[in-house]
Amino acid sequence: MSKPRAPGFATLAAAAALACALAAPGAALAQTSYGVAMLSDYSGPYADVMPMLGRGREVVLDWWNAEVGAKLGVKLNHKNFDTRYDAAQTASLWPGIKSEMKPIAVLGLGGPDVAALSQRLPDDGIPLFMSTAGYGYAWKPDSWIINPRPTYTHEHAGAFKWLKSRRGGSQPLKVGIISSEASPAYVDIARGIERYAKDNPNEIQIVETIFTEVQPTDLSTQVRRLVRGGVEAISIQTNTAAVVATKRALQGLGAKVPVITSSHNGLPASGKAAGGLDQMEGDYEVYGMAIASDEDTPARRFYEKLKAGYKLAAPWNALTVMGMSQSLYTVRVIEHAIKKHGAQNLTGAKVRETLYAEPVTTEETFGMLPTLKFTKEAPFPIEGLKVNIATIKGGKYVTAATNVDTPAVKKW
Amino acid sequence: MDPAGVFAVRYAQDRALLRTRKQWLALAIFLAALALLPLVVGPRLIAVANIMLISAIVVVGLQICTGYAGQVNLGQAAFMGVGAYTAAVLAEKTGLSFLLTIPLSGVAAAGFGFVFGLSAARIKGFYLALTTIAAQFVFHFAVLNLPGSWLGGSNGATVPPATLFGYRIASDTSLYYLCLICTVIMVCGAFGIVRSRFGRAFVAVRDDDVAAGIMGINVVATKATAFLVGAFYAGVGGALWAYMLRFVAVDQFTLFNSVFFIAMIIVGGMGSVVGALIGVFVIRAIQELITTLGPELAASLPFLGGDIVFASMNVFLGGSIALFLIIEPKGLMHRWNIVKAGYRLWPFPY
Amino acid sequence: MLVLNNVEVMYSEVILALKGITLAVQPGTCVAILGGNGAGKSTTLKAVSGTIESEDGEVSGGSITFEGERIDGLDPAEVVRRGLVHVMEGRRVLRHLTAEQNLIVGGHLAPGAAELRRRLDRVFSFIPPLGGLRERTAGYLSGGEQQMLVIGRAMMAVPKIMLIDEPSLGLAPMMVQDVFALLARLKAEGTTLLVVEQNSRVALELADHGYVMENGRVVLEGTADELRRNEDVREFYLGMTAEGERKSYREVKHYRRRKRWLG
Amino acid sequence: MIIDFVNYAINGALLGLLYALIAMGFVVIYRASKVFNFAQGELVVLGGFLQWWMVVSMGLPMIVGIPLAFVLAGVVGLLIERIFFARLVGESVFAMVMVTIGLLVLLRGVVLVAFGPQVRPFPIVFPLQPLVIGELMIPTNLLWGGVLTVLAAIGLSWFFNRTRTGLTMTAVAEDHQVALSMGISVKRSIAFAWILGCVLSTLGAVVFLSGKSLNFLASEIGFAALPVALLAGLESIGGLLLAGVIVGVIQGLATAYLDPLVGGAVGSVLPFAIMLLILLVRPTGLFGWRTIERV
Repeated sequence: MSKPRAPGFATLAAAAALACALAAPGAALAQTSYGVAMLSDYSGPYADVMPMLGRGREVVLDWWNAEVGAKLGVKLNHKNFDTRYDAAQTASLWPGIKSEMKPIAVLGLGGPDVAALSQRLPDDGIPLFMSTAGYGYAWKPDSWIINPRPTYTHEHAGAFKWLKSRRGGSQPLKVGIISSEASPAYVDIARGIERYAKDNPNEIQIVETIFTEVQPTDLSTQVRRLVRGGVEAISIQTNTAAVVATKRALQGLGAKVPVITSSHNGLPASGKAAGGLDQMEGDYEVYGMAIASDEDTPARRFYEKLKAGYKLAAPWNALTVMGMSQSLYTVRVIEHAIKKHGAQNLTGAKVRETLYAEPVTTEETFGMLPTLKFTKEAPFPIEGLKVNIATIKGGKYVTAATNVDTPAVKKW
Repeated sequence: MDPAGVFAVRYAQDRALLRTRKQWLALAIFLAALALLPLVVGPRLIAVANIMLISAIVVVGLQICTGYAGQVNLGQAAFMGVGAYTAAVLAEKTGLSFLLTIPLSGVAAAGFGFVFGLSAARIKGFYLALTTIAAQFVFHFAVLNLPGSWLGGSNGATVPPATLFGYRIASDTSLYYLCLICTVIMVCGAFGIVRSRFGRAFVAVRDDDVAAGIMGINVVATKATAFLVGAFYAGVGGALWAYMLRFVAVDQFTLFNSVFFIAMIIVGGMGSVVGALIGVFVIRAIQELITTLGPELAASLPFLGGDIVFASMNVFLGGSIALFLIIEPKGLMHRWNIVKAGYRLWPFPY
Repeated sequence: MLVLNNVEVMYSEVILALKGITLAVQPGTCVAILGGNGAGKSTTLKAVSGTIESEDGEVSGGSITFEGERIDGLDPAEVVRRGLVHVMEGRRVLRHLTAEQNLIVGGHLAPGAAELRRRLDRVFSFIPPLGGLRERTAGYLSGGEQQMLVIGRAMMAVPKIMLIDEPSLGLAPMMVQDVFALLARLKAEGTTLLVVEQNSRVALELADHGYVMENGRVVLEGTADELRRNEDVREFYLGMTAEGERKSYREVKHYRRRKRWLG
Repeated sequence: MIIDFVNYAINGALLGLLYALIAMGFVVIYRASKVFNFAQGELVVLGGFLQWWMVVSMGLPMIVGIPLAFVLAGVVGLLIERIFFARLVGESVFAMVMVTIGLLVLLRGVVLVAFGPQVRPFPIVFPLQPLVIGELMIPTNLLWGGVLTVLAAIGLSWFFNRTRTGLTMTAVAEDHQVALSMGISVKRSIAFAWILGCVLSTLGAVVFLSGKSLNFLASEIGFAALPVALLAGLESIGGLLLAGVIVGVIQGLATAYLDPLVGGAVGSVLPFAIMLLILLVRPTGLFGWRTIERV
């Protein structure tokens, strides 16, 4: 016989225990300090990249506090919240984050954060700063979710345009897409490129979109179909496993078709998974952030400075750049807001207003990001979009092109 | 077992769930405590409570289907997804009130579950359990590949907040009361179902479906009903989920979530509604503790590195589920009953 | 020689199923244990073979010795190795295996493939009907065939003593005759038998010695002839009066009720 | 083109055989203990990581490292039985199946802690160059995988149906008590089944991952192999070959011809649809044991 009375006490006792455990953190905030919450994934699908991305984010905040904030009389407290890349976890953490940190900005990680918070942020008046490129589904006006990069589709469209101009001729560039239905975000990217091809038949022509698993078994027949169709580039924005499987298929076929990857499955990461950087000879990675190559750039110098002065332990790669750039443009926007509204009584809404009022220049982000001019039309800057392209040349990771213009992409 | 001196003198009394005035009092205090919770604890705990309440509805449904009727169901997350999408589409496109969309979502999910339950007419044992995995894949594929205007495809679907007489149920506290009321109704319903003719048929089919058939129970209909009921609960939970996040996407309802729902009934104890609630509470509490303690641990033990600390939490969670099965295969509810009986009998052994 | 000395068996640490059983089985003989449902006959066999463990039971008192060595508490596998094989109640063939595969499983302890083959041939020649069923799925055989098969399967272990639980259960009278004829030949060949049976008449035809159990105790023992002649046994297990007429059901029932008290 | 069609069918069939190899892990454990192991995919990942550890991380030559990984996988199987299942003898099959669900979560965590979430390169065990016969192009790893699968199926079929040890394992699955009464050690049988299951998963990992990359997400193959196991029937090892080929060919052709039409991954759900349909006609798969009810 079950008696509901029993668990009542158990529940209450355990709830009390939980409450004690949860209530522990959260020291009183100094008057000129504000919270910046960081949504992280240390135990979910992106646990492999999180340590680098996370360190990049944290160290930039430390640097800003010490060198910029100190002069302005503002300190930004930051704290990681592990969401496991799970919308339910983000949703349950969010009210606590709000009351504990009273954040004026949140650093997000990916789709689940967007899913859990997109409808709530306007009510809460807190902007969510992402490091990833944008998605079609988030392309809505008056957003509280901000991407420093255009959509993944924009980024690859820029690469296609660049490749076409290098090839010359007026025929459209023949492109193959390898995607997966494992995540709706992957599907979204593929749909975006398909839409772009439909609107710009002179630019690119899609030979085929291939959907595969997150860990593809063998892609040789599919890739052969692409090669037969005369593809000049294969766009892969899913994961490194798909890049490796595609490379193996291409190697097996003896075909030399460049693969274009993105920041989260870029050349160094894919090369590592394929057994060496030389495996990726002639392939590209494309995104709207600085390239973490060996060349001496302002971004590189900034990284070296943080490494020397602020114990930045993460290696110089795209993921660290992702974390650093995310923090950088966020603190710059906050900095603008402080200069405009004063150090006191800053709110998330004020930070967001400043974002639209004043662009974040590329100098301010040490060239990590292009100059960002946000408008309320989209969650990402839709004007003056630039991407950078890296490649492997002679086994070395080098920048192939910087400040490549991206074409206009229609909303899909 | 009853306290000494309490005897059932009428059939109704023997069937009653609550037999003493103390028990009624305890239940009343418990419900009152739940109702007053938002006044006492912070918003973080209220958000945790919301997720617990929604999980509780889904898991109580799973308990009826798996714990009572013995039908292993690995499609519960998909059924929940069907409910969430139904609520999203109805609320967004028809503007129906949540008072209607929530039960309708349950009905839609129940329909989907019933289809899989019907295959019980032919398929038995593990084969039946494993076909429910197909529900997961069918759901995922269908949402992504149906025309985007239907369910939003890869874009997901946004959900307007539930409103009652012009009041927006969007804050965590108001959502808490919505979830709490729904959970109380659904849990009462569950007690009703398991004590009814259906509940007895479920147990009979679970224990021996051949014998149950000989006793005149329609085994196929019973199994299909079990799936129907379980999926209805999942659908209601899904609808609440939709109103809580106000954005649904297909990757919120994965096979791994279904696995976790099963883990909850394992930990709480098979074949007990209260056990399901305990399982939800324990597992969600462990998860939340991990999420809360993880960053602290990582900060205080930097030599371990954050990634190790967080990954160990998965080991801890999986290990505790496996341990429960080894040490307490009948679940926490069973242990509680033993303790309770011991308390009543003390100092006598029996 | 198998000796049970004052054996007690407890299930789930609460239910005392055997309350001190003492019996002995001489080599080369057949001993029958008779009694009604729930008397503890099957439990006795399970206690000897050690399979009681898997039902959460244990020998909680007394001792079981075989050829002078204690075997209670041993692993069932070890008991089989020492030459005791238990044929369980209800013809538990391995339903999805063929008859021959069932036999091979029974002979899994045979040293070497040649020995296994030899044992197979012996079983097939000893129980000729099985020869024609080699490739048939055991689950689809008739009740009598299944009973022959499980006895054959036990023979594959070449036991010194075979414990057989209710070989006549659910079989047609003709089949019961066949099965007991087979057991008689087995006994003649030198295998010791300990048979549990409710069908006392056939059991006592085969047995040399018998025990009657009630409520976890032995209430009567004697040679088969003695038991056959015993008034009580005739009345209540063979269902006859001294005059050789069947008693009415009512009278038997009445006695049963009275008998409980004895146990 | 007809030659393409043939090529898709052949490659699909080979892929199906890989699924069959993975599914063999399910079947071996099921056949010996009636336990359906939901953690099979995690075992594949674990087997893969053990090989990565030996060959890539420790730098052992493949000829040493891979066999060593197989031995370690066997040890893991033994440990799983000792820690979890040895204590559950006598509990219901349902409880044991539930343990495998706990195991799924647990093993994922163990892999994360022991090997990290990083994407790792997997050793190139089979040559990357595909076999080209005229217009036909066959991936070498799948070809070898197919051969290994057929060999393993023949070997295991023989083992389970002809050898004494194999038959005693079946006896254990059918009836613990009868097995005990005949002197069969139930625990040893179940331990052996888990060892075999782990070793087979490791073999599956070689074929699946050779020359590719590996992280914990590779466990999805466990569920992809499920339709093959159910289609064959959970007891039939030989049947896996046919079921694998059926599922693989249909999936291969669907991926080639239907996916582009629909614009989605039809190939990945179709096996489940076929499985449902066939189970409705034959409730215990193509070759599974029909239930022989005893009332």
